[in-house]
Amino acid sequence: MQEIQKARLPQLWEYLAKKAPLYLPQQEDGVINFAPWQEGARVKLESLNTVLPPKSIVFPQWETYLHFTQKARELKLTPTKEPEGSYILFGVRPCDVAGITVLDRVFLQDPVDVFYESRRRCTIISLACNEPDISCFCSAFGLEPGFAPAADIMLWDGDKFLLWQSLTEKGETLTHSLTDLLEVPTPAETESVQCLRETAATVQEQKWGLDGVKERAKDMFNAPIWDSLYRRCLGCGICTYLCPTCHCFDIGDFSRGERGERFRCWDSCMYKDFTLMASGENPRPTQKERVRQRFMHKLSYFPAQHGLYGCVGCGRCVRKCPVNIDITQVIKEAGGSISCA
Amino acid sequence: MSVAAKTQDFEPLIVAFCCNWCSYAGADLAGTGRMSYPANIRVIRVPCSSRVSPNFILRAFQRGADGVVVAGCHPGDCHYVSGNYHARRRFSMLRRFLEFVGIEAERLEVHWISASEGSRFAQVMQDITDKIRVLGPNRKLRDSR
Amino acid sequence: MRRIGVFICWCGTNIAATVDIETVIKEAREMPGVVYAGDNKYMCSETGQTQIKGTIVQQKLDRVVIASCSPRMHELTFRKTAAAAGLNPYLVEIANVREHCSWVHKDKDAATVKAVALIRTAVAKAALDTGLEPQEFVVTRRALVIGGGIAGIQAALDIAEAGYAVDLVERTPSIGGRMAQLDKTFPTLDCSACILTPKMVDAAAHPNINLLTYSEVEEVEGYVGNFEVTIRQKARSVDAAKCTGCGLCFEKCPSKVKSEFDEGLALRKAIYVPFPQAVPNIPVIDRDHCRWFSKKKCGVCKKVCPASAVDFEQSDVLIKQKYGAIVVATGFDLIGFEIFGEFGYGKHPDIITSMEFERLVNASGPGGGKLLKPSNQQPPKNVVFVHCVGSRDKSRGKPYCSKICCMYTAKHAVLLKEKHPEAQAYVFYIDVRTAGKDFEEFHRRAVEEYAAVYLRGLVGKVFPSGDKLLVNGVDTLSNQAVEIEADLVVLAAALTPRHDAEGLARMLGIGSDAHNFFVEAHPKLRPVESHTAGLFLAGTCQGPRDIPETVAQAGAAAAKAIALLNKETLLSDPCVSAVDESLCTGCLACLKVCPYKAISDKPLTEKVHGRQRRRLVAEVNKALCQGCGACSAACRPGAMNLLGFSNEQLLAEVDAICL
Amino acid sequence: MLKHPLFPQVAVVERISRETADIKTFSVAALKGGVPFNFMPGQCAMLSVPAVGEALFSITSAPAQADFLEFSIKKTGAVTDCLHGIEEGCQIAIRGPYGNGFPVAQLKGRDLLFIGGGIGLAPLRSLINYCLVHRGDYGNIHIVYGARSAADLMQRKELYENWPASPATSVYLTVDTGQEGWDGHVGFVPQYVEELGFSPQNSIALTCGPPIMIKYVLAGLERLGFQPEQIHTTLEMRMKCGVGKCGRCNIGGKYVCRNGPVFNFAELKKLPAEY
Amino acid sequence: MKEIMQKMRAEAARVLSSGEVDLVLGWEKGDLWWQSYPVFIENEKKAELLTWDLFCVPNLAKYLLEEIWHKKRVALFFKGCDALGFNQLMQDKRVDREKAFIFAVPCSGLVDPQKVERAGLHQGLLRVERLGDELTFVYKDREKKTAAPWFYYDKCLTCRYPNPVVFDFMLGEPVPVNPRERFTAVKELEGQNVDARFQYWQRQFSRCIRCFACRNVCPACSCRECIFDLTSPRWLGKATELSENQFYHITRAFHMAGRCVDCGECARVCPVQIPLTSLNRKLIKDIDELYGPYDAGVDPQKVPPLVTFNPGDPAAFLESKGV
Repeated sequence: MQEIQKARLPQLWEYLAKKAPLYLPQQEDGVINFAPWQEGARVKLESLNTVLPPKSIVFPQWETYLHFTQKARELKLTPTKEPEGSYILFGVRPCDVAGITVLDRVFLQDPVDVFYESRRRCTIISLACNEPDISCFCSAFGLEPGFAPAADIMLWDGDKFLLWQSLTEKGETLTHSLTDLLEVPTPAETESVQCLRETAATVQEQKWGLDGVKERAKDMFNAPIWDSLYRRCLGCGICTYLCPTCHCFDIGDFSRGERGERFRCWDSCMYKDFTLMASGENPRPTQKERVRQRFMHKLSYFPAQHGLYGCVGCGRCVRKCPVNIDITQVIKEAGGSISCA
Repeated sequence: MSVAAKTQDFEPLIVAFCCNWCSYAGADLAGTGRMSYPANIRVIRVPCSSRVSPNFILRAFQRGADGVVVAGCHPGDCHYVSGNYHARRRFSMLRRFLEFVGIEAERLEVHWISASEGSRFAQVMQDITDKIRVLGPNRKLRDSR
Repeated sequence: MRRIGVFICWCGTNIAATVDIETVIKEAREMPGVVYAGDNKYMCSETGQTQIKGTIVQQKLDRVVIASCSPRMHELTFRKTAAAAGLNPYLVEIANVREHCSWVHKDKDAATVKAVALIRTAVAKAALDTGLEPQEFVVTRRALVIGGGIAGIQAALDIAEAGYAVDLVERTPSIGGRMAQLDKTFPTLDCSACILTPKMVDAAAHPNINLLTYSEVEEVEGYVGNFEVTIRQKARSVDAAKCTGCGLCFEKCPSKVKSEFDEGLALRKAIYVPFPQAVPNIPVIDRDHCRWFSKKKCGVCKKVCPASAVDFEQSDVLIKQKYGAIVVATGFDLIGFEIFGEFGYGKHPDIITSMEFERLVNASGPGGGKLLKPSNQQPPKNVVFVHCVGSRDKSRGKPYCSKICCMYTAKHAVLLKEKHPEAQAYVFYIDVRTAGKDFEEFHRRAVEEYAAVYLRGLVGKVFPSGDKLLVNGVDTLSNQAVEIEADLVVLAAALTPRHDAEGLARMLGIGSDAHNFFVEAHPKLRPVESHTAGLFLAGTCQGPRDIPETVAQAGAAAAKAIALLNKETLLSDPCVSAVDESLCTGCLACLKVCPYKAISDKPLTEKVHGRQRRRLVAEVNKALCQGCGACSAACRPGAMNLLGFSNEQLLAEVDAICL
Repeated sequence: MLKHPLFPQVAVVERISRETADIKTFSVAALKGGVPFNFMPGQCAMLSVPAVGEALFSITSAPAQADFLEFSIKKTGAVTDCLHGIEEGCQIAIRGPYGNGFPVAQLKGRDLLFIGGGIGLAPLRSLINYCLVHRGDYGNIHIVYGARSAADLMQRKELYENWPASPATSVYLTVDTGQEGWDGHVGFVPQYVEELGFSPQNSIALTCGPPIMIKYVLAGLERLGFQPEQIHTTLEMRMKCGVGKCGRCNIGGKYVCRNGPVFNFAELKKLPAEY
Repeated sequence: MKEIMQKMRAEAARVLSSGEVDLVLGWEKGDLWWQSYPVFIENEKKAELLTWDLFCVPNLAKYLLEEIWHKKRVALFFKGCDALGFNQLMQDKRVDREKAFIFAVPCSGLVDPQKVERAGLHQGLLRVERLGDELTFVYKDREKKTAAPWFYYDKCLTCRYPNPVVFDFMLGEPVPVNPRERFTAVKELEGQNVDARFQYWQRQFSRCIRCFACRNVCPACSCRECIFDLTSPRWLGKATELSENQFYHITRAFHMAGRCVDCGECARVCPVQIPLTSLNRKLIKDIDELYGPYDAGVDPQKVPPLVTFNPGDPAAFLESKGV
């Protein structure tokens, strides 16, 4: 365990940014998102969740993966160079780290998405939550607001300093290179981590019990909740695009004359043309099927395929849905128990 | 540095939407009269200035046009009675709006050129080319791909 | 993938001197969908067209791009060529590499690059061309002529002679129009009525002509070949079938009203025929001035009518009729004098318009054509004529020349001398314009034989002095102020369209210029057609002109109408808007911008998740649509699409031209 | 450089033959000749025309055909429109194979009943020809195929010549509406299947066609005594990325591209009714 | 507000039980303090779900597109801004006035949860109440009072039509109309030079993730198929490249020209806070300047300014501004 004085953070960032591109939460026009650090960056570590999850870095909204040239009858395909993976994500909240592990299940399963794999070589420095928001519910999925096991380095906010713990070899190597900046905390400070973790877990107001939700959710396909929940849905993509685990994509071509490129871009199961087939048929013809798909996917289908929930309880969709469609209501419907702290 | 940086040897690409009955005919007359104007101007024929949707103009900018001209009949002379009156409103608004989002107004020009104004067609096109040359390439609306 | 053929024309050296044809061919071969690129010295020549036709067949071309002169020149030619080879003519696109390229650029490299770009654009458009089929529709073989003056009468007679039914609509109770008001005509001095009345009678008697006097057009719908017109036949209050035209009714009628026909210089009765030679010779009751209608008293006419033709109960009749063609011949008004205070019109009875002069000098006019001063019924001695009152006057009147004033004023000077040999004519003029057969000779006669004094200059003021009128003017030739003590001042007023011409233009959907004269489709080549197919123009409603010109134009308009009516069916231009009903939201923004009333709404019933849903969509009348595309641009979701200039095509053109 | 799973290879369209008014069959070979990749019947490939897009199709040729892959493609959208427009010799992009294909091992020793409608013959054809190559491994083969009209029947040479000529193989054709010159059976495929009355004994039915046909075929087969486990179909049109990532083809917890596209109806019945 | 809420519930129950309508659209309270969302009530017994509080911001009018055509009649509640949106739908011929039974709810402003959060008042917050111009933030063990306008949505502060312009039945008394200047931000941008403006908008548009919430919430966006979703022609690519985002926002704003009712919902729902209001208001301001004042949504019978003309219109594109 080490620590860094908050006053020295700019120094740290400058140092890290020299080693590799450094992404951390920054504010622009009142919006906090992960962005590459540069001199004078308005870093906002204290805010809980960025608007967009760090998914947007490991799985960017759109990326070109091949270029083509089509002349007369001839076609040439050139792969795009795979993306740089040696960057650092700093200040990722535990739920978002968990979100990335969910994405891993999809993109690292066979056949491996090499672009994703490359981007995943990044170093993730997670910052524990001291005081989760009312709309956070990561603990529902067995996650802990004060700890991100899948991170390379874990940080805890000790007011004037950040406590620093490397969790992986990669984290350890990086930590070693920072001896000038890191200090050894006092035993009391080291001990405070446990306290911070516990407090954070207690502060999360709603205590969830998700026993059997996975199983019950499976039988929810014909549940009455879908008949009412979808009616107010606007069919926008906020919930899916802001979700740290949503990974649906589309493939598109862009061309200018004989040259062009093929890209992959985020898509949303909330959009009415998401499953529209060329024949004009649509297996999910109304918003009801789409809303159901989204929640069933998080709570039943994804667990069925990959063994873990497709939701990490970050609360983004709860906070940003223009009409307050709230996944916790669905969880309750599926038998999730809830009690207030 | 301005976003629209000047480049040396910059040859602007200017797309001109010309209505068939007045401005396209005016361009024809400029041709018949061998009135020279820069080859940077490329004309797309439309039946009427009212056929031109702002989408086409934006698309032209996206795909690399440095300037766009919409040319129609003089007010009152529209072959289709009132098309250019609608165009007048549409492009008055669009030009101001583009300027509002930071696009130099000079990049979108609207002119009334009649079938008999061949020399005016040539002159207007010359002027626009000169202006765009000074402004430099359009980088603001251009698709980077 | 298409099979597009690109044909590049050298146009002799017109294109080939500035555009490197070889490079262009090479580049064209590489363009998407192009399977053939070739050239010809003159693509429009017999050999060029043969080459095109042959290649279409050999190469199985499904689209053709011709790089040549302007499509305004030869698009039709090449469409016919393609059609001859079995290709739908609308699968042909023209790249204008002459007018828009080789003729306007000097640098060969730049011109070649541009030519390639223009061809690439045409290829991109052609790839998205769809074969279009003109729609065939039946022509209603009946014509409508609006306006019963000489233009309308002539047009009606010509059309009727060709064997087609004509409805001749006239607003006043009689046909005849302005010409009926005139005394003599220049430069021959033959009697206007003498040459007009036979034509009026002919028109009335012609089996193919149906006179609708005292009637007005109220609504026009439809399109070329199938106009649907509503005509209001105002209540005449006299049963035309019974009336014998004996005239007893208006002899006995006690109400007197200023006669419109006599320009207010004489009185008529409340029941009247406007003038003795009126056609039809059937009186009409002016209900505004009739005692029966205002006070429910009198009824003398009804009592005296031997044929019991007077019918107070008659009401307006709305006639709905379909026509294939319409000739508009609504004539002219004189400019209002309110703003020309210096001439004192209206302040003294001896200051009159040229039209009033015509009535005063006319044997059937007030005073039996003795030409006496309205104020005291004395013969005038000095008569001042003023040219260009309101004409050629940008600031207060009209910028244009009214064209006929110079000649009729000369005529008036002559007529004055004929009636009163002792009288003296003074003519203030700006220029004397006598372009016309025998016009200059006639003018010279007025000056030389009839001793009219022509003063080049403007009249500054006319004001009464005793029983005379003092006319102050300037003679710019001698640069002297002139004062003339006149007995009569005649103002040659500017011609204007009828006061309600603008409304009619809107109703018909034809253009009118800044002065509300109707606009011809082309000032040189289509002078009697309007922009709207099937609507033709005749006479002074289109601009000032004299009688022979009017008659000639009426004949020309009639010929155009006949040519149209002669067809059993018409083909519509297939480049019209089409609605994608699946995209159409039914907001009808398209309807609001359509200048031709070609768009209407239509209910649609469809099944949505097992339930019937009714919704509105736009519908295009293909015959009314002229293909301007305003609706396509106004349609947010892109449901409205102009065939031949579709969204897809324009987008492809933009993409291609920007490469 | 590592290969992106969505990266296709260039292939040549060697031959195009017209089957019906809106169906063409394309023979697609690798640039250097031969099949672009090996596959099993029922597997699919993603074809694409650059600048237009990708679309997924069943491979209709059998693995024994080593010179090229065949695809029978019906004109339905932007990509298929474009494919119908290309000419022999044109290059396109292809990636695959995707999906698991038919359970050929499980079919061994069974009587096979193929029931196809319209373009639905395409995936079945691959398996039919596979079985005919390995004729000894299978019992009787019955092929019931129907289309809207005689002109809409695809692969006519095989329907009329090749298949009936194979031992213990019978082909039954039907058209929805009869017309001049058609002396065969008239009527919808599901009814014809019932009329023919196949025995479920040691049989496996494999069906593909429009959803409405499948629905009635299923009902008909159940009436004939077939168990849901004995009936297989393919849902390949639901696939998008083909590699289990794009999140589009799932039916409940199953991904068509990973778990399918061939399912038997016992499996499908366990899934939500979203197919 | 409570009083109006009681009336809402009573009226909803009344019109449902009388059979006048077969659906009532209103708002329901969620679990969390800021959650007040649209609810669909088809049974009078459910009328008790209805709420009216400081968070009833979603406009209910657009739901009519999906709901009204297969219903006998639908009752719904409108704030001032909602009513304007309804009229825009009327003008676009998307809803049938006769089939809507409209309850007007005069509105003096609603609370923006983000402002509450920014002020740090959100932790542990249970609910927010209003008395006159004062808000009370209620926590488990304490209360905090503050002036209401501080926490109102910006769009509420500039609201010019707080009292619905179309309704069948009014709940409560009309509230005073006292809008702040709405063109301040537009004017400020107009005052900058063209490159500064570009950089400003570039920053905003770059953030766009194309979630289409702005479009989907907009009462003037009622196309059956949006031009941006069409695949042929493909106007808008799916890549969120800057120029594509520019195309999206410029085109969308332009489609709104003369049709935007300035309800501010687009800006409210934007997850990345693109100031969409400024785009729409620029167009509103220009229309007012060039063609005379026009407030979309006030009178659905009026012809919108961009589908009509006046022969004497100015040719504003001839003005050449120094940049």
